[in-house]
Amino acid sequence: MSSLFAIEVPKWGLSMEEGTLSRWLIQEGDSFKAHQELCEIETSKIANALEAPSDGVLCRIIAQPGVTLPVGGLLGVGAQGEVSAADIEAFIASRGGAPSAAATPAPSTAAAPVKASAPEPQAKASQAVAAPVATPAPQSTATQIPATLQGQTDETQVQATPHALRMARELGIDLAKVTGQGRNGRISQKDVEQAIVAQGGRLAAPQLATPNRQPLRSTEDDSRLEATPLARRLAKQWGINLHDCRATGARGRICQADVEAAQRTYQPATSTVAAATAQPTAIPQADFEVQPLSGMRRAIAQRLQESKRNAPHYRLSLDLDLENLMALRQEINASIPQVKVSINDLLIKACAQALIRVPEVNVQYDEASQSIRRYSDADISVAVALPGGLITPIVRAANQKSIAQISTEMHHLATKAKAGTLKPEEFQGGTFSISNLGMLGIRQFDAIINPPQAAILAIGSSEQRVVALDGQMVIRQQVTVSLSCDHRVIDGALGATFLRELKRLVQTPVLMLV
Amino acid sequence: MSLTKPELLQAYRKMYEIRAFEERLHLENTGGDIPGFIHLYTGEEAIAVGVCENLTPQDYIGSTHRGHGHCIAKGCDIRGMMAEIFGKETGLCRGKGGSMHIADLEQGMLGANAIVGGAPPLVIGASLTAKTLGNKGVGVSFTGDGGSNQGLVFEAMNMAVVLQLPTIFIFENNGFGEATGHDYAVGGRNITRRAEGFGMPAVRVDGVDFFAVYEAVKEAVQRAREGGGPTAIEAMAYRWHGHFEGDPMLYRAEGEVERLRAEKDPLKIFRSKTRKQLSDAELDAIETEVNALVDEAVSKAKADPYPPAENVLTDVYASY
Amino acid sequence: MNDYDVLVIGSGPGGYVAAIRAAQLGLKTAVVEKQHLGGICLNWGCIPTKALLKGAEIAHTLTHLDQFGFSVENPQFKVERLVQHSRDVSAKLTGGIAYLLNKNGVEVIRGRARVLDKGVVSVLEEETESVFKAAHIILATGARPRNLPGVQADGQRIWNYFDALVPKAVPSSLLVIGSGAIGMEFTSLYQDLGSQVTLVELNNRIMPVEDAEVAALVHKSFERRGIQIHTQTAVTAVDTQNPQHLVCTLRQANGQETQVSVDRVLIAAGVQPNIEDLGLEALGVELETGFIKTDAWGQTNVFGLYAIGDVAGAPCLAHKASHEGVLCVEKLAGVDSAHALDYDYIPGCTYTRPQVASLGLTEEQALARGYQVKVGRFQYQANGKALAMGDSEGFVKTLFDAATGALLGAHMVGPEVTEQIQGFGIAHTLEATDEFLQQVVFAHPTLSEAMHEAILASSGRALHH
Amino acid sequence: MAIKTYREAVKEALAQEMERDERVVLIGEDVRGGQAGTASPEKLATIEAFGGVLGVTKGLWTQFGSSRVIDTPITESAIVGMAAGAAMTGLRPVAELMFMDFFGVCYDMIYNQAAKFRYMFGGKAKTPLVMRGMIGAGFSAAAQHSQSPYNIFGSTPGVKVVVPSSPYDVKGLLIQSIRDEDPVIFCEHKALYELKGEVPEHAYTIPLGVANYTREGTDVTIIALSAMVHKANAVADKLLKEGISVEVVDPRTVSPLDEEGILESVASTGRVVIVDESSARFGFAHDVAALIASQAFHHLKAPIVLITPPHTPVPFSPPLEQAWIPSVERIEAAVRKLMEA
Repeated sequence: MSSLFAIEVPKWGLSMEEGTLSRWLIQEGDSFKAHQELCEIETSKIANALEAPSDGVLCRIIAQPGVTLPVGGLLGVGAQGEVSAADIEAFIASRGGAPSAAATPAPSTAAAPVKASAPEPQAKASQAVAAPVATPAPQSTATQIPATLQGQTDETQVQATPHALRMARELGIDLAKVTGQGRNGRISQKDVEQAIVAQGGRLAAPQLATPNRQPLRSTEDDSRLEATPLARRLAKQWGINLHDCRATGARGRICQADVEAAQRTYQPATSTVAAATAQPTAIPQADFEVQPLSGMRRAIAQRLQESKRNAPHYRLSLDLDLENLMALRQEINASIPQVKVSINDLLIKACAQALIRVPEVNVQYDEASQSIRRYSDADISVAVALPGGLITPIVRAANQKSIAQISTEMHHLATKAKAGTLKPEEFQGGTFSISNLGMLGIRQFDAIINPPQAAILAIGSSEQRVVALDGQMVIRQQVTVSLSCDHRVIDGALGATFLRELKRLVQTPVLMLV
Repeated sequence: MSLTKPELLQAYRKMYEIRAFEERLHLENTGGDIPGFIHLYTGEEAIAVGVCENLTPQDYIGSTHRGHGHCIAKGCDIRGMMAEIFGKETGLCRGKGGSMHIADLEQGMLGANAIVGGAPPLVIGASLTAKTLGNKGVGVSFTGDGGSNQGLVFEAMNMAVVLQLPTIFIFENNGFGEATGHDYAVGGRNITRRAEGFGMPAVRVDGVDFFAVYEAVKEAVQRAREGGGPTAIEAMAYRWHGHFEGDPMLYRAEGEVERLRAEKDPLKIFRSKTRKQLSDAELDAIETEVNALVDEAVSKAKADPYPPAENVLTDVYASY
Repeated sequence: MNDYDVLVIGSGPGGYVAAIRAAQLGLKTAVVEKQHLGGICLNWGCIPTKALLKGAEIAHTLTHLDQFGFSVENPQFKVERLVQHSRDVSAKLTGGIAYLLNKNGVEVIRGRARVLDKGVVSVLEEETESVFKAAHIILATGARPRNLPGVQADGQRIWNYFDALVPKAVPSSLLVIGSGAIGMEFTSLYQDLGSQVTLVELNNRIMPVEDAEVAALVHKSFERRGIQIHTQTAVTAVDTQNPQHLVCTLRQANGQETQVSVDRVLIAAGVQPNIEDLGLEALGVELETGFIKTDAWGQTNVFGLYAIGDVAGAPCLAHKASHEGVLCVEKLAGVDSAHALDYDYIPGCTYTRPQVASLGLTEEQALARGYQVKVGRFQYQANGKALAMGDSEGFVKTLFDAATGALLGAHMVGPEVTEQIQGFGIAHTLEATDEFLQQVVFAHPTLSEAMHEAILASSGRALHH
Repeated sequence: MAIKTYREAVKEALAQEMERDERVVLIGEDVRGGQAGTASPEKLATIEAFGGVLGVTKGLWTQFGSSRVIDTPITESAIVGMAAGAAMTGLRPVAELMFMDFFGVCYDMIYNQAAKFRYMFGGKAKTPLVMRGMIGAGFSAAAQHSQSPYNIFGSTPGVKVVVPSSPYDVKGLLIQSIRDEDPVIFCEHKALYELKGEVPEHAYTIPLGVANYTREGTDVTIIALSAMVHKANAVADKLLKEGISVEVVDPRTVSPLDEEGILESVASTGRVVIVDESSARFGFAHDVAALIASQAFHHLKAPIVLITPPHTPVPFSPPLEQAWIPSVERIEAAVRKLMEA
């Protein structure tokens, strides 16, 4: 009785998704015993030998050293008893694989071969491997710190480089658990990275600073290089820095041909055009006009729907007395020509200061890793209405900026928003949002949280109201604000604490200066 | 004569060790096994030994590029020296110094010094240590007539006088600085008077006469140990070999070296002055022992391993 | 809430262009104009003068008809007809601006604007005052003719250029003060129309901003036409006692005074910015030598307030104003590609006979900045087309940096040079070097061949020299 | 913590180490001063005429006496040579060269002797020697009293080179240098002596070869030593207000050099300015630039900018000298340019 069986990439540990074949330990045609080591496979964490599942003969090698395959990917074919070449080919075909000759070594930068329609890989953990700690396994790109390293560093007790300390602080690592290999045993960033990997953790890609094997691309300013206008334009279109072009034009000028040559270097023949076969859209009804959603509309729809659905919103409202803030504003505007501060600018500042005082609100919620990112600076997103939608440019680190800086920045951001010239970094991110509909006469409203942020403040119109003060009816300038919070990360009392702090700052604005 | 018989035998032994060591190197050098270049002390043995027989291991000497004799006189191990000169790991400096940098701080040898005039500033440092710690130690610097012209040496002499340091400046005047004669290069042609000018006692002695050297140094050492400050001694001597091994000595008179070997041999002079105390047989026996020791040192040095290449990185700093 | 994102005060070539650009960028924009859309340029400046100059050119042609075989007996000239033509052109163009503004969605607010506060403008039309809020306010109020100490324009006999544009009759004699572009053009114009013109310039030469060789040629040409030129001379007084003629006192640099009697005087001694009654003092707007001080992008020291064109300083040229308008708007709207203006390379055109056009540095300036200058010259006398036209006075002069081949400056005087200077402008903007320009094929027969020859001459390669 | 000047911190380090270890001696011209003066013998017996040319060691003679505070003739070779010899034989001398420029007259004793003993003698020698001296321009001291030749020392194997920038650092590094078993060249910048800062009372050490980040930032790394650190800090503080986050790395010691400390910062910012008062050619800046280019090239977002004096001697006249010294403006401009690149 003869039979064929697959030799495939095993799953060593929960997070393993693919493995790279380092080398075969036996030749095609060699026979082997059960548990004999057949080949060596490397993952991002470990290198290990694959043991034979049973006795047999290695009748076909499919994968050559250097090839990266998903877990379950076919490395070779083993046989028991007599088998024919045709049987082997049929077996390979049944696995959905290409004929054996197709699997050739690929450069390590190439994407892993497609997993084809292989049967569900079985977990053949032939050897115990330290499983990563964090479960369930999140996306493969996130950094995971093994439990053995987790903790807080007593910075007076370890010798480490400033960047190692920073990394430890950010990732929650106790450096006492890391062995330093620097001068006098000092711990470097590299030591920390190595410790994480060695103890079964994972590093997000950018921290493993691997040298770029692509031809190096320049980033410096090429605006002063001599180039023909056409060359310059082509370079801009193709994203080529003129420093990367060989200048063959007259007087050393870069010409069209030089940019084309550079383009060929960086963009080899493979076209990047995706062969998307779009389905024709449904026939529109006669009595209404179909307006395809603009990119902005689509983004708003998607993100806010997701927010409303996923984030359990609750709202807290409060009236703020603006008398002192108005007086401050008037004083600033009257005395400095370069500045024109609005109440909104002052509220941005107040929110920023309140966020620094109540840092638990200055957070983003990372659903994927089930974690909260707490930020040290308050990056305030401010909703700006546009004809086709709205956008939220960000006043970065508003806590560190003066009121004048915030005002000027907001002024420009709003104009740029309307002109459509905001750069992505100017509207993506943020730790907290403000939406102000006061100028449209809205007294009070609730806003939807701008994910992954966890709170948004809705500001109504500033108006004179009759209020009771010390038993007297007085007229005061007031505004009603409403804070929407994501209950997953901000509890009611916390939201209220934030609002109380905001109120204190707004009503005693001098506090913003300290 | 203030020396006991054992002391005399010891002095002869040391002088002959130097002689045998240097003459053997003269031969071995032609064999090509010795890296770099060497400078031989033959003919000046009475100075090194005459000085060092006055010293204890806690006294320090600083030497010159022509330092083998000083090392041996101060007590360095001949085998370690030979291995060092052959560039072997077993050398006194593990093969990192060579002929011109042999040092043995345990024996109070601050090192041969390949910078002409380099030793005196260091030796006054050793003297300062002795003075500061109050251990009655002295420092002795060896300098040639060539080195006597270096500003470094003047600075060291001045400093020793100013700080009243226990230092003895030995000037081995062998008539040549490299290939240039003393009469050309030493302005005033008198190192002794120069030293006097710095304000210290200075004396010129016959450098081929062990006893002349010994007595002068004895007085200087005593003065130094008692806090009397530095002394300079100019020992007139003769260099039998060239400046370096391979020097064709075109500057020498015809037959000069032969005459020196006949008339100015410190060992012969020592023998003749000790006829009453020492027998030829006793001295010959010492020579036989020493020859065997040098033979052993050479064959061992040749057989010893070279330092491994990774040693290039060690011993730069105590910690880095 | 703001009424506008951008509010422009003044609709001259700076203001209306800024407004159109702002609207194109999606900003809600308005422009305030107290008088005529188009400002001085269209109404009282560049364009109407060009209409008059056409008349002068015809006058000149008529005196030279014989050369082409024609003769006309006793041609008649009605100055009021020529003035009418000039006004018609003006009206047509201002109508075009209204159309453009409307098409781009720019609101036009009629009235006199005043900045009340940061971001707040009041507009007074007759008795009605309206208040508008705007995020960005751009001042484009332009400039007006400057009077001289002791010489005030009266609109009758002592003119400024408004008056010179609508003469009731051609004066028999005219004294022009100042040899900038305006003074030069009216000098040439009135001399051709039959006036005896005297030109007075304080500087040691006429056309002080132009290259010295160009100015010298024009000087000689003017004198040949019978124009009296006094340089290093000031007009210290104009005596209007005599109803028949004006007695002008000219003082030379050495203090010597002479009297000249003329029919009319034209003051063309520069302009002064329109900064009054705009509310600038109250806001603390900073000025610099009388003009509004701005950064490279037109931003003043006051929040949200910008200034462009003549009101923001020299050179007082329409095309400079337009360019600044675009820059200012693009910058405030965050357009990435906005590039600050290189004030050295604004072309200047003077519509005298012969015409003068220039770009970039004069030879003097180039040398002063330490360039090693390669100079190329070519005379129109050697240009076939110019000879055929019977108009061959003048030359083209090019200045290249010997080290890099970059075009430093181009100076042209002669037939239709104002139409040709753009060639050099394009070359400069595209950073063409002398080698590239030598390779350009210039069509034959054209006046522009002289440009090519001057380029070649700068490398010692002129073919027809 | 007490506020002290850089000068006081140096003196405190010397005093505490001399107190702790009687083998520590000061050697130099005018470390006390006044010997054989013409004042009355009674006066001369009690005064310290100078206490170091800039008064750093004033008071130490009174405290420790002539056997520990040793006035010498003007004789740099003998000062350093004697100190080296003494170090090799059991003392822990601190030699004072006054101005580091004078290394030119005693370089043999540093370069051929002290630096090499240990190596030449196969590891058997220890030379616990500190050579102190002033570096730096800015005082119209002209070409022979203003140089910062730490780059030359740094290229010499066998010596350690320390270039402290603050009162805190200078004390900790000097104590470490005195306790160190190797020869240390200790460069004190003239412009820093009056600088005040917190300095603990107790004797503490700062290990050699550990950079200090005087500012932490994310956009640009400025690597600077000694007085230049303060210029870099000023630029960092100014630009922070504009949102440019500058990291200032003070290596504190040129040899050993904290390569990790430098490279990690470079890796995190990708933009580097090196400010160096030593030399326009073959200087500290060039060495560090080479280190970065060879070890961290793939992290660089823009070319490394070196800010050094011109390749000239230090001039005398104040405007010339100011033009010579790397300025805050040049550093700021360089950072801004990098941020635009």
